[in-house]
Amino acid sequence: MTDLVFLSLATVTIASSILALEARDLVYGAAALGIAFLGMAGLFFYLDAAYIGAFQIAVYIGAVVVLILFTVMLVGPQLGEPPLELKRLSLLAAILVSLLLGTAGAVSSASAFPGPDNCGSGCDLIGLSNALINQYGVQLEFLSLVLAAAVIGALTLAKTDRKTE
Amino acid sequence: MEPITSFFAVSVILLGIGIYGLTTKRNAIRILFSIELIYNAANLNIIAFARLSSPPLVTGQVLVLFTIALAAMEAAVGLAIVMLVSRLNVDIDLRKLTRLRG
Amino acid sequence: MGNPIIDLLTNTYFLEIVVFPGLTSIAILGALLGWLERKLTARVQLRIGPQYASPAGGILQMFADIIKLLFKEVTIPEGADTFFFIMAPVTALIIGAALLGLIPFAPGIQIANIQVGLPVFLAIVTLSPTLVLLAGWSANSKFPFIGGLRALFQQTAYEIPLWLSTLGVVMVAGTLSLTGIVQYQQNSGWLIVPQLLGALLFIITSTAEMERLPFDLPEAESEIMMGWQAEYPGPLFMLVQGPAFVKLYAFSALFTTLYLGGYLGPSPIPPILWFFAKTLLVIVLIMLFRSTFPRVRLDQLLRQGWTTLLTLSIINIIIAYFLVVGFPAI
Amino acid sequence: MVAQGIPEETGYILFLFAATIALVIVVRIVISPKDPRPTPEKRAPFESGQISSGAGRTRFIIQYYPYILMFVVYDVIAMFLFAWALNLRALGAAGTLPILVFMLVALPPLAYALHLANRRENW
Repeated sequence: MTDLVFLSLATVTIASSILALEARDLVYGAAALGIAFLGMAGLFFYLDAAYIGAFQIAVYIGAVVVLILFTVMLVGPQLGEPPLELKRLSLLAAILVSLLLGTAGAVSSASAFPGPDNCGSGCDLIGLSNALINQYGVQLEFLSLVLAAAVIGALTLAKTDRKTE
Repeated sequence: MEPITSFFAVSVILLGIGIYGLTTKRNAIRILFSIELIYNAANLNIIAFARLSSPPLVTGQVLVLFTIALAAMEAAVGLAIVMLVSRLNVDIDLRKLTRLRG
Repeated sequence: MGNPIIDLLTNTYFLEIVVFPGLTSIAILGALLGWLERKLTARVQLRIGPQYASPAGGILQMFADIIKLLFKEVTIPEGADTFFFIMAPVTALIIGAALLGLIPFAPGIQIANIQVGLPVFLAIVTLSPTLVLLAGWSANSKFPFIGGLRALFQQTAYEIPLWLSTLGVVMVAGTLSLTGIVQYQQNSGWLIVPQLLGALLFIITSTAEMERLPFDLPEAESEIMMGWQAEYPGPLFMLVQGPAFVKLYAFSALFTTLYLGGYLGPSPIPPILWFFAKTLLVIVLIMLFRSTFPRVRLDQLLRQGWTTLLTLSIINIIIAYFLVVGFPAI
Repeated sequence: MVAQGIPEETGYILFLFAATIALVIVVRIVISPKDPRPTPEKRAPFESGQISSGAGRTRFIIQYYPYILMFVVYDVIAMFLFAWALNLRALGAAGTLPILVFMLVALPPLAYALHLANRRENW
């Protein structure tokens, strides 16, 4: 029925994403976020999307988490987290609602969505490559424009001004 | 193999955690965490749906590639803004941050 | 079925993970590589090197060192973050072992034969700067923190040239699977011939990834006192040093797989010996860098990574492109 | 051995993970001497023999921060190139056009970044 590998991956992902938001120290939060991303990459491997899993590890953990850690360590002492009155209540509400939604969806539609069958040629990387280049070439160009804009924007924002320091 | 609904359950729970973070946190970096979690929930959902059809669709994987790329961009620009704000201001509490108002 | 313990001990997966490419061989290889490095460096510098720990040129020196380090006292610095301080080296060792699991040592001897072996290898490599940064941050001391930051900058500057240098191999071989790349070379000859520039770039950038001289800025002894490893006490220092040798071995094995034909070789000698011979050759080459080149400066290193190496790796991609599209017979 | 997805031996890998950590902890408890009373001098951070002063996490190399920002973006680009490279033979010259434009658009920001780096000595 429920696979042990899936269960452990899901548990790790959910637990560490809660920890990422709730850990008092932001460095712990960033590390927990990294573990959540790793668990998500494991789920992608489980779903036969191995290339996406590698992409997820390289981009999210290799780059984004490192950047977050660096920024947290840089601005670290100035971080405040004042308590919010409705915090506990909304935590409970959000988790309960999502759990209810998830289980209700799982129960009601278990017959509508059967488990996937073995993937034959559909999981081939050649198909992914063909689709990316031939069908989505135009979208790729737009993505590269966004990437270029992001580099220029981030560099301009992070440019140190000698006069203010 | 796991029934595909289990992946939807994980995805929904992650979405709930992300929305919880967005609504209750005041720290800019934590809000960025929440946004990344919501992106991840969406990615898992897309991959699971793409895997569901037989033969599996590659379109879902291509879409997730684009999503991850955009999320990484968003994190880079967002953290550059956090750096800038922490240099201008003492605090990165978003509710006290009024210096960027035009 | 019989005895479950005997079943477990003769299971192929158990043997692969615990005995051969796995745990035991990693520990022994780490120690032997440490000895080789000390002996080789000493010979280049006209010294003798370790000689007392056994009749055969002090080959047991590192085992003696390991026992010595295990008996030392564990002191954790004031104000250190104990969790990350201990978990970072342990996780780094596991990551090194995971890298070895992807390498095809011989036909059939490979823990994880996956279709995307090369990107997964490169993705796992990107995890290590995070751990080094956390290890340096956790010690609450100045030298480790500077070392951790240096490791972060250095690895971010060298990762992209590393990936682009392997991209040439992927273009020519047309697969991302490491086994597939070796099988391609069976028909076409070693890929170091059409991809000489890529191989050179791979050696340079992987030396920087491994934080070895001339790119050992994160642990420069003469500048920042072993950098991020400065505060580690005896047993933990051993754990910190281990992943360095495992990574050296894994990167040399990857170089052998990508460019030197992996386990391929004339038949009387078994494939696994061919693999070890080629890997040892690469390891010796990288170790000779250590006693040959002076250390570079951080800003020079970052500038070179983002300009020269990036340009060269793009030129390498163009070469590979014309090899594939211009002359499809090759 | 499966060609794709999670290998069957994941259980063994998890076992290896747990066993390594357990081994480290056991060896540390059994072999290393007990620290009866760590003196403050023993636990002081290392500072080349000087008495350490100030907070430990202060010295920060900030001037290379833009390199990390650039890494986040070019990381993504390099990963996209792998999806193109493995199928180059089938895609041929016609299929290369989108990726060529992709790379050409991505390169000018790099030139801008290096221009910034050149204009001041250390960013």
